[in-house]
Amino acid sequence: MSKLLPWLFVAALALLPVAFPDPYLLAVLTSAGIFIIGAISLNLLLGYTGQLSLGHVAFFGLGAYTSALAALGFDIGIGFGLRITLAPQPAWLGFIAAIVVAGGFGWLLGRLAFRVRGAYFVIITICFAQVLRMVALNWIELTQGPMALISIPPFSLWLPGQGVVALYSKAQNYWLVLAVAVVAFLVVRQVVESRIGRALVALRSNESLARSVGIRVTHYLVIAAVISAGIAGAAGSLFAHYVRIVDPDVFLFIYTVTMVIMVITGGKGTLWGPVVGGLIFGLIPDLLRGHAAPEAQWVAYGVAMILFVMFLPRGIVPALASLRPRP
Amino acid sequence: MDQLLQHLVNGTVLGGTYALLGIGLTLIFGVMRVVNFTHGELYAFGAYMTYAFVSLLGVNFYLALALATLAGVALGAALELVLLRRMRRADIDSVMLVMIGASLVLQNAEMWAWGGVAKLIPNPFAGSPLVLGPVSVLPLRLFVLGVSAALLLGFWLMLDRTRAGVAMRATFQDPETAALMGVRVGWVNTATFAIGSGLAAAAGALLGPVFMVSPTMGDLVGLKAFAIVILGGLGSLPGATLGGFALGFVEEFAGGYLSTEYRDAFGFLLIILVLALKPQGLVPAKERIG
Amino acid sequence: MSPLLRVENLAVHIGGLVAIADASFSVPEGQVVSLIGPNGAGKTTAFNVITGYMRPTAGRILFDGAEITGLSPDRIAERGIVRSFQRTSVFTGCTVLENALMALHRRGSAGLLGALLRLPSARREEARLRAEAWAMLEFVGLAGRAETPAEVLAYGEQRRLGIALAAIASPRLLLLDEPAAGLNPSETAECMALIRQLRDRGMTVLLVEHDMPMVMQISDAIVVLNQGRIIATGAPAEIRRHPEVIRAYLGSGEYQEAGHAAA
Amino acid sequence: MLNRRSVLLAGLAMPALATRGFAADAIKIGMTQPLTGAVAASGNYVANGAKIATEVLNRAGGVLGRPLELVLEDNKSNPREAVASVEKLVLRDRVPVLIGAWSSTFTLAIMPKLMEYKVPMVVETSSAARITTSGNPYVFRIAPTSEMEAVAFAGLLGKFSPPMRKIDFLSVNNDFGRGAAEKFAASLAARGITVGKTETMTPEATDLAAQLTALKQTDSDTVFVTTGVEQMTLALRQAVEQRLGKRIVTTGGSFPDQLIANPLPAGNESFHILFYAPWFPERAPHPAIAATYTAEWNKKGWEFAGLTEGFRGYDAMLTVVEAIRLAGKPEAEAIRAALWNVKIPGVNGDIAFTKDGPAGQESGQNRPNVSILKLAEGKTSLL
Repeated sequence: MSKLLPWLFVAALALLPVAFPDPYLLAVLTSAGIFIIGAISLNLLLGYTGQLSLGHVAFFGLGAYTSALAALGFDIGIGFGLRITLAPQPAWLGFIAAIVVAGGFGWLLGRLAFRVRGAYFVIITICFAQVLRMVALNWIELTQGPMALISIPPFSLWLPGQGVVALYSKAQNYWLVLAVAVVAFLVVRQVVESRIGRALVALRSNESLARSVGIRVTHYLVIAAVISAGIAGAAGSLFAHYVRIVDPDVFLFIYTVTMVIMVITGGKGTLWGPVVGGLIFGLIPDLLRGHAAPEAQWVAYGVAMILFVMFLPRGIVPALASLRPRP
Repeated sequence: MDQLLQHLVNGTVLGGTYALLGIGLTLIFGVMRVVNFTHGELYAFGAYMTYAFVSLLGVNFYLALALATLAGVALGAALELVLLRRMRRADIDSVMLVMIGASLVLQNAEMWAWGGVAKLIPNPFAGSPLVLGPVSVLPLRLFVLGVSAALLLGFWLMLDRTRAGVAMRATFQDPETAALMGVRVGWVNTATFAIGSGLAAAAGALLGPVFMVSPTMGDLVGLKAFAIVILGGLGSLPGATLGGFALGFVEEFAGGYLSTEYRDAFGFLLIILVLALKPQGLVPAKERIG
Repeated sequence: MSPLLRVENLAVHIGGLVAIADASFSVPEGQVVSLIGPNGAGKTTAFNVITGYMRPTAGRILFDGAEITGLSPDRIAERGIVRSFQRTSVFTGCTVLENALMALHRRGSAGLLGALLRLPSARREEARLRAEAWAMLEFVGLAGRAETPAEVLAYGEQRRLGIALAAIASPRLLLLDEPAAGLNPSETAECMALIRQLRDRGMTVLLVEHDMPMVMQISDAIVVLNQGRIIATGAPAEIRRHPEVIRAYLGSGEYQEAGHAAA
Repeated sequence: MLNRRSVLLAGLAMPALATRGFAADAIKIGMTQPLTGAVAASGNYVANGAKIATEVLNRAGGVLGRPLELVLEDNKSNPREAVASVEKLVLRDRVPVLIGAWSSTFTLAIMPKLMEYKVPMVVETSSAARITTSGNPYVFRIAPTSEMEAVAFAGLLGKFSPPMRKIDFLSVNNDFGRGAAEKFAASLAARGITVGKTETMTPEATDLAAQLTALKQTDSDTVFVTTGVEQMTLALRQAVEQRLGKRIVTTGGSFPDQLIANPLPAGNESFHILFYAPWFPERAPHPAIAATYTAEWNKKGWEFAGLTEGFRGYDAMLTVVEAIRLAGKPEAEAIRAALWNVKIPGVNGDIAFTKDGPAGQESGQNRPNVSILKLAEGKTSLL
């Protein structure tokens, strides 16, 4: 039964566009879904390795820019009269490129940042996202800077019998995001429930002891960072092709904070935490639209974050699980 | 050459206020192990209070600066008593999350209260710059530099000469031993956070009239304050002073001679470099033995 | 036969302090060797250096003839040296079984691909690790508490789990940091039995311990550190009569304990 | 499972029902503006302009015998939220026409959605050329492009004495700032003026000393400053501090009103390109309309300075409502077609659209008026 329940949940979500073809509902769920994927990836670092990475949006943004640039093509000079040129590529290729590039930067940041812990780690990750934002703002030849990359084509898929299809409709985008979210969830689950996941939890729980039993801490942290960054890059790619504009503000700290709030309220270090937290904080803004001043909404988020950390630090999912009577 | 001198003066003026920001942040980290994400908001708060006192209540400018600083002290004390005191046993990451929540609340409450339109604070200094050979500088900026220096000096004297300062230094070095020696660590924490907040508010009160006052003014400043303390080594007071001036000069000279676009990026790049090469900062805080 | 572990002219300076001035000793294979000395003598520092948590200022550490000085703790563990910890000895927030599985890390080899695709080899390995974990829990008498969170265990059980975690992957050299601290006499006796059994399974043991009766009963050899220097080495009977050892303990105010041991 | 879903749907549907019940007969007009965030000040001015236009029009009986309802959404100064706000306005509120979205970046972000949902939008502020040249037939811009502003300005060059010979630019690093620098440079170069250096600044920069020191070294006589009103104020004040010693002209239609209460020291003057100068409503192309707008605004007790930007919302609302009247029904396609026929007087001047962009896919572009305001010692005068 408990093995079936998640699949029933996915099936219900998949049938939603058929049962309720309300485009607004689908739009809201699609954009919430993209951030839920981001939260799922952040959870791997924040929840399972216990490293408070506050530059997570960097990978999301890298994925968005990579995917958008692959789809639009570019032609830049790299000095010494050399140029790099790329013709526009299909969206799925950009999607893979986004995962690879974001994962690569995850490796780089991991190598650099995991030499330090605690406050230093947090600040270095924040700075990492800031530097990328500055680059996105000022490398105008590549990124168009503040003018943003516009007219990004929608996602396209090769479907049997129909050839390459551009996903314009709400339902198609919704299904795409749902599918990627399910894959992201499964990837994280497989990792977490394996020897690698145990190593991650061990080093979160007691780093000295983990090292003493032969767990190569940095190695596993870097693996986690690469996977996490890759998934965030995939979310960024979906974002780029769904919203169809990418500008340097995609690197803003506030997006990281949004993902952090989702993970913390849902329950960090639990598989369902980011999904639950993501649904709550992905839907609330749209429910509140027009009912509360936007500043009041942000004040409420801030208060919620404080209250959760202080009074329900493990989040909603573990709290619910502990309410359920044990068999 | 003329340009060099002007950049030197600009960098010094900028560095003085950066140092003020950095000292407060590093003090709080050193004593309490708290990364204060509300630092930028307290800076904005100081500026808004100055605006409120000068423009709305018609208070004398100098008095308004003092009152704004005191308001920052009070807000800091309140934050410590309401939030941080309950989090004393929590891990550093949870405390950071709470402080991020608090900064969201503060910034948006400011936006709610004051609206998004930036405010200009009138000040008593005539607008014409003082000119000395090739260099020009506003009297207001010199005043800001002077007050920053005075505050820094006063802060050092407080640490060195007063009982509260001794208790603070003791807690800075080792909270457990300090508690055993009869230091009331709870109150030291409150005082520390209040003073650190007051310094941030003072920086805002001083720079508010130089620039303009807006709800988002704390964003970049908060990040820069992080840069400053990381440059100097988290928890190192001389390091924060040095880091403040270092960032001021780097920004001014990089902006003047290399690229104005990347001006703000240099600080962050510098941090990543420093952390990659010398993770404990330029002036490492004393290593603990134990 | 060369000893399993050899420490040569080790010196450790922390800041301006000299934690270990110049220490040389060795641990022969198959023995239980104890490292004793008054508080601040440098015992834990020696442990930290041998297991890679601290870098020595000078000197060499040889394990099975190969130099391991300055390697990281996980590399050292991979070579077969595992330690236990004084205070934080278990993985909190995880069950006893999970603790055991985590400690079995280096007995597995499944990588990312195996994890993502649940390859048959990875599944077989997982089953093998679980069997090993259960076997160890049976061995230390914690099988009945396998599903209990580690932090909920009684103190004595936690210490036993700590030793089990260090020993579970069958290291060649096991370093135990005060395993009996805070245990009552009957628990101490169990602890001693456990250490003997581990030695009989082929593990060499290096022990730091304050409980002198235990040290005297269990050790094949004893190394005495005082103020960063080795003042005596030898069998328990020799150490008991060593004048400098008695003086060191007398000077440090731990005479009672040493006297008790000598009695 | 069913329960969870129906609760979710109920939650989403309730507010929608509530708004529908509120004014069943009203014709809805959607507006997305930055009401919070970095550029909130201007966004609120424009929104206020649209609000008073709605009131004025409703007092006059609305349109097609039905009242007007302005549905205002915050885009939080951010392109992602701009898209979200449009999805909400079109999909939930079902507005047939939009006004927005202040910054060029937000407008550009929204434009694919206009094509997707086939809803026209009147663009009230954004100046980037790409907005009307990218082949989006749902875009109708009443704001001038930087190029139009530059061309109109070139016509007023004779009013400056001593005349301009060499110019520099200090621009905010975005479409707006860079676009203005490029177009003014081209337009003024054609008049024989030498173009010097361009310095840029990030939108959030407050200390402009490095840029100003660099500009001080050049031999030009005039610096064009293009940025939002707050940074403009900072630039003017810091120019005095760094003894820039050059004539300053600001572009883009914003006015640093705080310098009226807190003037720069004597001897410093600045020039500002405006699309509406509220000090002199009688000099506007249609004084009566400008006077009504100004009076209504002041009645609300809103900041006087906001009038310089609020007219954009006012004029956009007049434009949209005229199109609805011409269309005869509040339907998106009819309104889009009718927008081509709009020809009305507004606060800034006559509003009518000409075709811009690739054939068959043209966007609408209005030709606005500009005036130059001189500010010296807290006093304003029209040049």
